[in-house]
Amino acid sequence: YAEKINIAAAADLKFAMDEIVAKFREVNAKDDVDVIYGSSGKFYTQIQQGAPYDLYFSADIAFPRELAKSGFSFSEVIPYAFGRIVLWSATMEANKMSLDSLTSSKISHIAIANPKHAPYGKRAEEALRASRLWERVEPKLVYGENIAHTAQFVQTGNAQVGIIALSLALNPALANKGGYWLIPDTLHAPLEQAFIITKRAQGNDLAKKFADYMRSSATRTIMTKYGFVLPN
Amino acid sequence: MMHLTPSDIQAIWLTIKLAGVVTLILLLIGTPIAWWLARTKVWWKRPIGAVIALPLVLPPSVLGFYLLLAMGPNGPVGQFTQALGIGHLPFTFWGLVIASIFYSLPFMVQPLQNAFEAIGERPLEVAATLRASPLDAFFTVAVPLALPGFITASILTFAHTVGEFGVVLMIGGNIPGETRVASVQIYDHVEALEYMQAHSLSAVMLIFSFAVLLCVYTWRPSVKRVG
Amino acid sequence: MMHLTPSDIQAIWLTIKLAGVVTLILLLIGTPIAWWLARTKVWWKRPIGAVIALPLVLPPSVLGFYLLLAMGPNGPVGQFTQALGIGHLPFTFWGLVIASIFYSLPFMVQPLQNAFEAIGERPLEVAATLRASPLDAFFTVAVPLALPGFITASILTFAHTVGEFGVVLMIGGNIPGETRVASVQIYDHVEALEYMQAHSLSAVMLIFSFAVLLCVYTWRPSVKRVG
Amino acid sequence: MQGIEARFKLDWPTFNLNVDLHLPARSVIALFGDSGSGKTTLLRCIAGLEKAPEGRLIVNGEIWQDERHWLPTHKRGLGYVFQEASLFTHLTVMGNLLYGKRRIPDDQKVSLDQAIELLGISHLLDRKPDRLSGGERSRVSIARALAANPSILLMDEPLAALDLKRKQEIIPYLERLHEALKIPVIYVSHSADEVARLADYLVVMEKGHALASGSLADTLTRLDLPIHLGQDAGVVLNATVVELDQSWHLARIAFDGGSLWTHDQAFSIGKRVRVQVLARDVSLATEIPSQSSIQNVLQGFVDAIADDNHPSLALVRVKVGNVMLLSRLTKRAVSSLGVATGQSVWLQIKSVALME
Amino acid sequence: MQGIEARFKLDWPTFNLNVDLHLPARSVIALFGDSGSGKTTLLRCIAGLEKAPEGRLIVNGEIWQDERHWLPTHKRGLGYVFQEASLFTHLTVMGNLLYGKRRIPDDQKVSLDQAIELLGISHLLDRKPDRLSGGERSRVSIARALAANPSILLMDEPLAALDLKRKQEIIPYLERLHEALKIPVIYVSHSADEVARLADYLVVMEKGHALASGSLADTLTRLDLPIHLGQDAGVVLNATVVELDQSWHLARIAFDGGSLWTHDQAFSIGKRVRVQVLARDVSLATEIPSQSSIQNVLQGFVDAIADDNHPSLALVRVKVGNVMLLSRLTKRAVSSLGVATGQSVWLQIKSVALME
Ligand SMILES: Nc1ncnc2c1ncn2[C@@H]1O[C@H](COP(=O)(O)OP(=O)(O)OP(=O)(O)O)[C@@H](O)[C@H]1O
Ligand SMILES: Nc1ncnc2c1ncn2[C@@H]1O[C@H](COP(=O)(O)OP(=O)(O)OP(=O)(O)O)[C@@H](O)[C@H]1O
Ligand SMILES: [Mg+2]
Ligand SMILES: [Mg+2]
Repeated sequence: YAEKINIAAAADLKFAMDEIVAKFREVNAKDDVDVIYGSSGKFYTQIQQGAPYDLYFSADIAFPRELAKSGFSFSEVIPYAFGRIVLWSATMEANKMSLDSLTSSKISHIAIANPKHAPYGKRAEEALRASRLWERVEPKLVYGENIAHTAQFVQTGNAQVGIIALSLALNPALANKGGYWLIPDTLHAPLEQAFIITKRAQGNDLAKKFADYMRSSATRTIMTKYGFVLPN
Repeated sequence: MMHLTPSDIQAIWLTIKLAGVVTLILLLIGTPIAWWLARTKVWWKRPIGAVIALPLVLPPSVLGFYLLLAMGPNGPVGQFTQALGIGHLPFTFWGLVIASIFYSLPFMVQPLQNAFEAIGERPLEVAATLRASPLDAFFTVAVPLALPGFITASILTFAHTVGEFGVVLMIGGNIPGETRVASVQIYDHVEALEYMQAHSLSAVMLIFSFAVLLCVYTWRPSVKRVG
Repeated sequence: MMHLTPSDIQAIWLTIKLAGVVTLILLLIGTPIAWWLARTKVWWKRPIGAVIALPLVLPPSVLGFYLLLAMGPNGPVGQFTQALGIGHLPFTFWGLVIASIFYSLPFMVQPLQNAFEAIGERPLEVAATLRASPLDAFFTVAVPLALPGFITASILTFAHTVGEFGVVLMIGGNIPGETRVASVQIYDHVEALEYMQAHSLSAVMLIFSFAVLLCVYTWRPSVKRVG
Repeated sequence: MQGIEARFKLDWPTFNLNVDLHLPARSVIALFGDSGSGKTTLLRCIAGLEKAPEGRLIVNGEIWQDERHWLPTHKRGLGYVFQEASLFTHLTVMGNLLYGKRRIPDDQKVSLDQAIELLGISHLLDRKPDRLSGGERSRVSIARALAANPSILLMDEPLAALDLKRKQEIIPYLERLHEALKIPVIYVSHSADEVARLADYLVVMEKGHALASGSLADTLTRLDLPIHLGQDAGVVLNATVVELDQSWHLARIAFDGGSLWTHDQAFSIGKRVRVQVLARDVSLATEIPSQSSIQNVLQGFVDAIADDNHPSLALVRVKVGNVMLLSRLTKRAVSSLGVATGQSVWLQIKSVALME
Repeated sequence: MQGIEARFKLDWPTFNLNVDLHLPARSVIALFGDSGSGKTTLLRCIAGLEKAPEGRLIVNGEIWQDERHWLPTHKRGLGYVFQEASLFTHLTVMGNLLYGKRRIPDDQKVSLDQAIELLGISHLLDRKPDRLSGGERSRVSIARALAANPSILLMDEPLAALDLKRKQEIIPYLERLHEALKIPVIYVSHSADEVARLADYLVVMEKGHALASGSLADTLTRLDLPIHLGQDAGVVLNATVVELDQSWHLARIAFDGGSLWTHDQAFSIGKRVRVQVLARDVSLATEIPSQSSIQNVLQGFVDAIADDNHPSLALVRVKVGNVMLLSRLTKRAVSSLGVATGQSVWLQIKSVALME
């Protein structure tokens, strides 16, 4: 009989995961896979409260680790990608910029995700600090709730530039605008992303099957296409 | 432009069901509370009135967070429902219902309380002299006279439940067909930068709501008072 | 447990300022609208009444997104404010104010409209025979008689503005001291799993709000009607 | 035990009610008194709308209120005509009338159709109360109270807003109704005329106290009270029709002291009627009066003479047969005629008001 | 141009108002008519509370309404006593009284203190209206209308809720006020007594039309109308005090046809007064009456005889000097006395009601 799984996935995975799941469905037509995108932190809290998620793809490895430690995980913590951040703009030639351009007086607002709880925001802050620009650009910063929201600030022109996920910048909805500038990953700690099979999915073969599918070459191609750097 | 995916349509139905159920239940719960607040003379009605308005001041997703904690396996409500054999409420439709009730209560109670107060004692006294028991008088006199208040309260409650997603997202977990209501669906579309779909769904919601509101307003009686 | 960081305190002040300003402005805007809706007999008051309630049915952050579009450099409102030399409204306190006004309008208008309707014609007729111009009668008769409605409307508006964060987050940009209100701050604490800080700030908000509400309810006159 | 026993004590900062009344069953009891004397408050206590803590109310043997009992208003089976018409604004006139009627058993005694016709409200049945005139509203509220088939009727100035013609139609109807239903009616009125026509029993209120309480005959001839009835002091007589003069539409009625001519109201001989004789309509003469348009002349003896409400006026109580009549004269006339207690006088009665 | 020209046409589904009235300035104009005849509606049109589309209203030369003009109510400078007291519930009694007074210049003519005292509401000033009795509320609303120093006063049954004693205090006050202010007063009343005491001019309404409109003397002696005044048909005389009898508190007043004794109200010789003589208080005799308590006897000639409101009764109009008086008799008395037009008769007047 057909099985069913709910996948809770970090919002930055949206485009890659949609494609992966479509491919997966081709192979496992009778099975039912639902993906729910959202903030990794929210999923973390909800899983602790018994949310019906079978797989949890976090944007930050810290959350699955914490869950594994407190016994909410059935599998070990499985890293699946490293995230990269880019400088992106809808109105300027971002590919000709660098972080130093952010001090330009033409730029009044710079959007980053909230470093307090969004992993991409945290890396953005680290990169700015490492470039010794933080103090100078901080007054211009506006904080998005998550990376998609940050992109919207930029996309609507309210912020001239933003630091967003590479996966987002490669998205067709945003890609054609002004290009992007990849921020060197030496400027920030690696943004290691990982997933787990939750305790709830203990006996669920489909969950296991999907976890395995993540290692398939088809999946790896898709992930790379969307700007994720794969582990090893 | 108005192309809706099946999951959009599912979300709309779920929204209408949720808002309808919440409005109905709140009519049942809110009416006696409002009636009591309007008519009692005990001093502690004032703190109670204030407590009812309190959920409003917390951000919805924070309220959702606290409700999640309370209704979860380790929370008091959760342990209670578990003991009753209902299981846990978060991530279920009824969990959403309960959370929305909690959050929308002031929108039901406050307009009703005002409407009941505006009726005054006299019509109820008259009803009593015409053999109507208090309950009878309540339904045959107080409710019809407070009709504009009922309509306002229901509109605010319904619309607020339709629009609310902070609580719903937190407690519902965004599960298709179960807790993924239209507001969450639109939010997802926006987050996924699927603007066309967000626009379509928003437009459908707006047009539908406008039609419903227009019907309600057209049918709504105006208040009449004889000096 | 009640330890608040300086940025928490800053957020609380900003919240009070925002909710206060929004409530005040909405009193100024909403009162004439409610008065007009309560007293006019033109048929198109009904569609207008429905339109006012519409913003309610959109999820706040989606509404915020549309406002972000509209108020941005390419949006109609943005181009207008630019032409006026005000610049752009997103990421500013006044942008929040305008968005909240838009979102909270029905909470102001609806209870006021009901309260005005419940007054009836007679007191205004009496005032006119005692030389009071319509404006004079409005302030000296209609407003005092509709006081419970004003209080309900103000409470719902104020509390709703305090609690709302979807819209605020969307167009405010979470800038400390400018647009980072308490609801966003609590939300950030929860998202960052800083539960103790979230609890403290929530508790402060609740206690403060309870105190304010209690004062308002205690001072609130009950409606009196003479048969 | 028949009758109404009503004892209430209310202490409001500005007003104290303190009454202890024993009222006859099946009577029309008039509540008379100045504005603010507590008439409405008393009715509200009886109806159970005001909760007087130390009250006691027994109506025809049924305890409505005492230390231990409290019968809520809707179980008291009363009809109340409020001082202000107080119609339900969400119902039509017909809806208002049916509201009470629907809540009583079907075999009720008051015919709604008849009430509607007699109160002249049949053309108003479909209207909402906000489209009625003041008098129309008060007629509807009388009909509404009657339709609920009360076992006691409380009426607070029910006819104040009506024109004389209307009143003259409604009063006989109320009288007939009272006769048919055999229920007590407590009736607040400022019109001595109405009181005299309708009431058997009179309670005079002053500042929350019952200044006087007694049968109409007793209270109306008490010379210390009529000041409250103002210009309309007078007495009420029970009489029997003994002769009809069809050509002149007159009827002769006999009472315990003589007979009087009055208008014929399609009477039959032997019918019992009530008539009112106002003090202002009675003049005295020491000789038998000569050719005059006044056709009613009786002989009697002066029983008492008292001051009236103006220093120039006196009220003279005259015993005619077994009943007392009142006459209002100027003191100068008392003096010039030499009217004194015990003296024989002729009473010329200008007009006699029929009450049934 | 002095006086009030009022023409209104209203077409409601259930009621049509159609009046065209020319009313004298400075008069008390009584509006009399059945319940639902349109009295309140007419007052509302005059006050500008009802907008009759084809109306025309000119008050003492000032256009308040015509095809082109519409003066809003608050600029009409009127005082309106509503049929229902309609006090502001959010203000105390004093707040209600001051509401209008605050909105007029300081040099107003009506003393609020005096109104408060005469209406007996000084002990109520701090109360909210929901703590007042029905009569108290209506007194406050009279005082409130007066305090706004109106240039025309519209009163809709202002005294209906009051007891006789109160009425007797208030009516003379209203009379004095009217004299002092010299403003027109339009007064709705169901009481013929009040009308006769207060009014100079009478408008009788029926089904939205003015059935009659004319000076009190004219309308009251029109024999086709008195049915509307019911039992209280009568006339009003203007007279002068010519003699005082201090020992008996009596005053003799002379009018255009003789003199009458009445109560002394601290008069001085030469004072002009108005008195009412009711038809029911006038009896006729064909010989000069002998020793009787009736002290007022006049001689006159029968002018007309008409049916009254009962088949047994007749109204006889008698010319005394230059004025007409009415007498109500049974038809049998008319016949037995042989009263006929032109005949000389003696009028015995039992009581004369003073109006100032
Ligand atoms: N708002 C309204 N719409 C339609 N008809 C009305 C309205 N108000 C009153 N009427 C009708 O108009 C007629 C005249 O009413 P109005 O109030 O002028 O009578 P009134 O002479 O003052 O009577 P009353 O002595 O009973 O107060 C009545 O038949 C009444 O039913
Ligand atoms: N709710 C109240 N609280 C306090 N005092 C009141 C209240 N209602 C009435 N009173 C006062 O009680 C007294 C009696 O009022 P009540 O209404 O019984 O008078 P009433 O005899 O019916 O007068 P009226 O003839 O004017 O209607 C009045 O002096 C009034 O001011
Ligand atoms: Mg009363
Ligand atoms: Mg009227």
